Amino acid sequence: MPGSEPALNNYLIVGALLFTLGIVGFLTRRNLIVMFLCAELMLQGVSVTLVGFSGYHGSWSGQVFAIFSLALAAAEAGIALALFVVLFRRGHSLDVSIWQDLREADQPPIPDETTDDEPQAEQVWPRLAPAGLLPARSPKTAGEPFESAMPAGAGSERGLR
Amino acid sequence: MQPDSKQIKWVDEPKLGLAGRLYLTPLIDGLSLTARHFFRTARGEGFTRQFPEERPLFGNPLIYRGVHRLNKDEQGRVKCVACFLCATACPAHCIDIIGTESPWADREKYPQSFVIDELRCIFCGMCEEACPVDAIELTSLFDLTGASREEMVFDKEKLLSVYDQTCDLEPMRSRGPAAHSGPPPGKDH
Amino acid sequence: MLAHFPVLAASRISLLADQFRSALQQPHSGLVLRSLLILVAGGVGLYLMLPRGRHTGRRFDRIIGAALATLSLVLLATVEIPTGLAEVESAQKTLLWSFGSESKITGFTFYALAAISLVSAVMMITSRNPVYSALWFAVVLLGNSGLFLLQGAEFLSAATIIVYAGAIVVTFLFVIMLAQPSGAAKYDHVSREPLLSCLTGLILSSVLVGTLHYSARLDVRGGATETSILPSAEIITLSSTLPDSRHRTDANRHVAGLGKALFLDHVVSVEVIGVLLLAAVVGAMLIAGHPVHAPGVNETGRNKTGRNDRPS
Amino acid sequence: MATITVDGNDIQVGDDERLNVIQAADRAGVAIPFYCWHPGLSVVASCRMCLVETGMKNKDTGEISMMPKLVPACQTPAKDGTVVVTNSPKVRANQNFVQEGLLLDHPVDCPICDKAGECWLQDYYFSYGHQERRADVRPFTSRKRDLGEHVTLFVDRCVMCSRCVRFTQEVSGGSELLVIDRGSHAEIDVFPGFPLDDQMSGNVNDLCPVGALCSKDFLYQQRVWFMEPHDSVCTRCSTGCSIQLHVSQNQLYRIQPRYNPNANDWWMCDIGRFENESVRAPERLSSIEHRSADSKTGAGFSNRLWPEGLKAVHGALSEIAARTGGSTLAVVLSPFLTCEEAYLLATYAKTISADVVLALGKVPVEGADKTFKSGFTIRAERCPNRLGVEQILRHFQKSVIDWPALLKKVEAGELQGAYVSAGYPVAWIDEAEAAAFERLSLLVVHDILPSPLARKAHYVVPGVSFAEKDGSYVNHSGLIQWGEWGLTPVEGAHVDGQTFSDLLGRKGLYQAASVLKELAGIVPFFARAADGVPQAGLNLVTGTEKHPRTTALGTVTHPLPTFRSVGTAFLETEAVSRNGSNPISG
Amino acid sequence: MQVWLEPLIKIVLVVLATQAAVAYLVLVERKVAAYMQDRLGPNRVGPWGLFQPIADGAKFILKEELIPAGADRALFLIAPVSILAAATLAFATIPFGYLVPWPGADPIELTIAPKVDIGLLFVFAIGSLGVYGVILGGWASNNKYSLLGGLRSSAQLVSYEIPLGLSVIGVLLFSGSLRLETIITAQAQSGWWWFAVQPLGFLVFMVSGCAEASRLPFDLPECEQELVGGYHTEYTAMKFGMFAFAEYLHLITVAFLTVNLYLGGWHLWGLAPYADEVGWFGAIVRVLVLNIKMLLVILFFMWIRWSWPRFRYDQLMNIAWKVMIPLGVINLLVCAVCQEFLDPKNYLTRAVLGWLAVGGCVLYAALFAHPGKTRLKAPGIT
Repeated sequence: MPGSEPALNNYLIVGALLFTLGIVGFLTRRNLIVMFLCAELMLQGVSVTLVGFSGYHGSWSGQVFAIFSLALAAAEAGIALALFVVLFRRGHSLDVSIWQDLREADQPPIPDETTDDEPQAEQVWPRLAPAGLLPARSPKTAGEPFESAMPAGAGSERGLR
Repeated sequence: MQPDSKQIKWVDEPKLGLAGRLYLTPLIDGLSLTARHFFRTARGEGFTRQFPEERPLFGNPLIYRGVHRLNKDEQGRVKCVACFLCATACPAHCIDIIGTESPWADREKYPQSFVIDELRCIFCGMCEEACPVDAIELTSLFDLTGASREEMVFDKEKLLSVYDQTCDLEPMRSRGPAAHSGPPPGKDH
Repeated sequence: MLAHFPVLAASRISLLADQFRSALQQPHSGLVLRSLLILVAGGVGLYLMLPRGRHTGRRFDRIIGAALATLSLVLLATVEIPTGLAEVESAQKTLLWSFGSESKITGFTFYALAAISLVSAVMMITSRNPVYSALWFAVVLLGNSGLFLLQGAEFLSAATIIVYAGAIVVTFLFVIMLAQPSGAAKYDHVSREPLLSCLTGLILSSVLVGTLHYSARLDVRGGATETSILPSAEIITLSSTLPDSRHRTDANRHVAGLGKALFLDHVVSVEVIGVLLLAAVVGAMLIAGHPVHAPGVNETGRNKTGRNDRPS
Repeated sequence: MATITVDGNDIQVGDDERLNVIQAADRAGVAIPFYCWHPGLSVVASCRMCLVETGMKNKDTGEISMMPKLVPACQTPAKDGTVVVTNSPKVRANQNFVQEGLLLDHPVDCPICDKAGECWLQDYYFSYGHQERRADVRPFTSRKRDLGEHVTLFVDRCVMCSRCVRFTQEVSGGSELLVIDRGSHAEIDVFPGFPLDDQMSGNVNDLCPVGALCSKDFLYQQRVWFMEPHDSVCTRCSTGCSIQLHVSQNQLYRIQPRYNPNANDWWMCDIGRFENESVRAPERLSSIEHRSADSKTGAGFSNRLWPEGLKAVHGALSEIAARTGGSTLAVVLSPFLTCEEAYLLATYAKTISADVVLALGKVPVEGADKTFKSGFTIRAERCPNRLGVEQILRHFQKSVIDWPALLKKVEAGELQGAYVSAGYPVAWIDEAEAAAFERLSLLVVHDILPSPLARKAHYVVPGVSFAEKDGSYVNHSGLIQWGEWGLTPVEGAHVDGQTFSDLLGRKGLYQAASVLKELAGIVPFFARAADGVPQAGLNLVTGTEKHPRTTALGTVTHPLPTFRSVGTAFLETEAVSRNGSNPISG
Repeated sequence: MQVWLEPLIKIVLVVLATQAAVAYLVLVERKVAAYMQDRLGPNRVGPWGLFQPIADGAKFILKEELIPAGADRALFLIAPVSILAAATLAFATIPFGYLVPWPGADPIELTIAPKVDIGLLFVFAIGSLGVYGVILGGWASNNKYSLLGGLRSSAQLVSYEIPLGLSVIGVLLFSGSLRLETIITAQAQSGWWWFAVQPLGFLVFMVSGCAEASRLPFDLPECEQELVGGYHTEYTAMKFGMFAFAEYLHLITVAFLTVNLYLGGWHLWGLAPYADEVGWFGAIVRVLVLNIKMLLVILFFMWIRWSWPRFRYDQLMNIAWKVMIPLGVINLLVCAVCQEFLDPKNYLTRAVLGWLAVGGCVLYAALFAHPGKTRLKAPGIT
């Protein structure tokens, strides 16, 4: 029966918004992997749209195309990850900006915004319990009974005489 | 070391037979072994001893090296003369002594504090060997546990109380006098 | 002169507001304006939420941005945007919300799933930590697979989770965790041209949403009466006359039906995509399987002053 | 040259040298055991341990005529042609009997004897004694006797070598100790009412070869084999005795003199030996403190925040110099600083501004010089390094501004800020003097103990005592000596040299030896010390000094690792503790 | 009966039953382990240690909750919850019986969500979400060992999903459905359990299932000797308890799947009444048969655990990619050929073909595969 499911338009709008968010993320983020995730987000938006159409028309084709996009995404992910790994090995960073030397020869580089390092929070590391305890020492304690027993002057002898 | 070094002796991998290559026989061997043990224990032929109820038996408790004790002399005073020889002999540096003038007329020096870190101790018995007055001995108490590190650091009182606990069961190795026995107190030359 | 300025400004503002209000009342421009306003709120919120430099002092931005984005999402579902057609009035009142004869549970489920997808997508592109980005993307996938399920695409929903969430995102997490074990790096704290990007997104979404909504007037299943000048509407109208197979007789043979569609109607595409996957596997191994011999970088890739004197 | 034959080996001895047989044998690398002989005391030949066979070699015929009886090696001069035999059965038998006779009377209470581990009876017992005790008589009584403030006599353990008696007669001159009774009843004692309490009494403890005389200060404190020795210099007067710090588990247990013919011979005074509470005093300053002008309570910089604290100090000093001119800032170099530290501090002062006033810290004087019979002197000037600091001051600003002059400047209001380094082990300034500094707008005090001045300071920088730092001191005669650290600084305090080096902005750890090299290159007075300071020091004024002779066994060094080499080492470094570094306690 | 009441009762039943089962399976595991190692196992709390699980549970709850200083708090807390949730959710489509008569209504199916067309796929999908708990727990702990454990275990789980999926395709071909009830019914109707018909698939499924449940020959995620405990090194108290629970739930899931897919489910010749027969006696017998089979499979996993040593990580991966996947493909090939060319009722020929495939693989392994091929070679030996 028509109208028992949310109308097609809703799916299309969700798909469109996902696609747009993917584009925005792709344009703004600099991390290679996040950029790629944003591209996948765009694919997801498309998939939502396709499935919406499929449901609307009751034909399998939309789902079939969504499955194709899924397979495509998998292939893409494999290649992209391999590329990222190689790029990371060379550049020690996932930042796209370090690959600006791939631009055309006559183009100026785009200066990228940088930021300061995050201030490191002062960490208070816990102290482990000591392995063993040493008794408290006072170098003078040992002499005390002796001295108190000693009368004024010398020649006094403790004990047996 | 390089792989072609003369010092390396290369041993060829043992050649596996058909069954070995399949890994099947070892796998079945493993399964049958555990099954055998399972049923043996299930028949009640296990080796486990129920510890707190069944105490383990020592051949000779006098040569067992368990918790330390500080022996007392006939008058109930600590026998130790704070000579530090046990601390010197200790390979684990777990003994810490503070010596001082003794309050008794027939003794020069005695331990004001005598501390053994039982956690650090390796129970080698060297302290017992080193002691010239047989003051420190290792008992057959083996189930030494504690809830904190501090608790496992035994001070003089605790070590003496170990003696009180074990003196009936395990007599002192020697009942002789302390390191040197002078003439009875009160007599001059 | 200066003393009059506030009065002037106030009067000018009230005049503008009046004009705006009246514009909203208009059937056509009101529709466009309302959807545009909602999207602008979302765009500004997104702009504020995007990472821009250090944390300090930006907490407020993020909160306001999140509030704006949420507001826009709520508005998407609540603000009534009349389509102007009596017969679709009941089916489509707001951009995202349609209560008609359908069951409320389905509607709520759809809205919840769509909200999960959209919120997670926003969080994904605004998270500083790439690990969080990947996780939010996994949540997007869960929401989407829920949407698929709602549309009866059971196999696709399970496949999305298995392939996307279970494998692709996990391998991405893998790479992130190995490359940046501590989470966010410096370059994750700055975004590139956030304003322009948001503007781009705004324009794109306005066009898409506006067009869709406009064409939705014609979305009366089985009874499109008006002709439209918009091609998309035509397409929709045309395709809506296609034979409707949504009432499947064999509801339990969903996978079988999909399989038939895949391997009978689209068999060439399936083969092509299979070859593509194989090529991708081989390519990935070729690309990543080789040690890098960049100048100054040894095999482990750690030491820039690595030993170069080794005979190669 | 005289030729002497020891156990078949000929050695040459200069004509003007007057050696006894023990010394001559030592040059030949032969150790002759002895108890009563001491190179710094007269010879009595009472212990009979050193009996050897001697004879004369006829120069022309080469014929040797041996004396029929054994003679004490300590009392027999070594002449040209003397032949000494130290390992004949006869000699061995004598050593055996002497050892047995001594041990017969000895309680053998080694486990509780403080001398155990450095006791000659023990050592000789292993080398020369019977391996069994043939008589089981135990005639001892375990008596002990107070001889004075620092000395206890364990009567039974005495072997009657009379070294202590001779010491009080010949070196310290007080003649407090005497031998009472006769024969086998002889004992050491003091006359009733006249205890052994002069300021050199501690030396008899070192002199005693057995455990009879024990220091009350050290009694039962620690076993000697646990302690590791560190060569240092006494800072309690300008004599600058060479000493050893005996340290175990980062605790200073005792101080003993070490032989230095240029400074203290074998001796040291009781002040330097016993009065070192300041080294581990609980009230030691332990954090950089900044005290605001009004409250004077101040917030401390914890150990972790040292760099910040030093930055603040440096900022305050530079600010004063920039605001009111360099000449209003005074930097006071304490005579307790080592030469290296004084040099670094002066250099630092001059980097703030070339006009900074450098002054010599207060030189504490107590009474007059006290000279003992042997010539050993306790100086009235109770600081180790006035001469060295003065030389550095002269180099940096030509004239020496001493403490009274500085006080005058302060009172006259010529100064706005001052950096006062101190490090005095005792109270050194009274309220009245300290009050003068109240007018300064910045006062930095670098000290080890709280003092009236430190209470008035705006910044307090904790320093370390002499036992905790490396460095050289120049004594009253111009002898520069090297002291090494034996203890780690108290928690929160930094080595002074490190502090100054940090203030100077130098990177890395402060290495006193390399700073001394640098100093020797810059200040001509120290030029001779460029290659380091030998154990007996260098006299920078006269340019001549004695160095302990190189024996046949090699240069006499310490710590002496084994007993075999110990025998010869006694000759030169009598009072040196003979414990090797104990691998266990280390 | 209310629409929501029936699933609710089933959910409560299944959740309680699985929790109790986990608790007592731990006891059984400890007992089995002890017996195999000539010990006695827990015997202090209650008779034969029967209250040990309760004591363990109390201990889990009462222990101190620790969160490491450098940990990512949110993810650290989410990880155990997510893995437990995923493990529990997987029971939604797993049947634990067949039909129970209900007076005045249709008979009740003993599955929380019956008639789900993609039942098996759902289990796999939810199971694959369990990886998140592992990888997040490892990463959020901010501990090298945890991270390594998390990474290698997630790699393992992802890798073994492929042979797991491949192996069941044969079953799907023979049964013609993804619904677990249908698969059991297909076995019951044919009288053949699929393990006898496609032994290769059964082998691959058992091995991969063992790896998916992180049981011992494949317990690389938490190998104590190498990684201090893997991804849950930093977890204490109930959070650790959740991980442990989830692990056992995975084991139960795998055991259920094994029984349902290959061992005939509730079917037992002669004993369990024929499908679709609705009666109380039959229902109870079917539940008993199914669960006893499941218990036997779990006991077998326990037996394996204490009998065989753990694989090295490279061996683990090699087994997944170089052994299990090809075997799964061969199995699929045999099944597809059978399905296409053989009479649908001719299961004997299928079984013969399946065992022939096993024999062929064994022969190939024995003759041509060289296990020690990757060892270090002495120089000069080629």
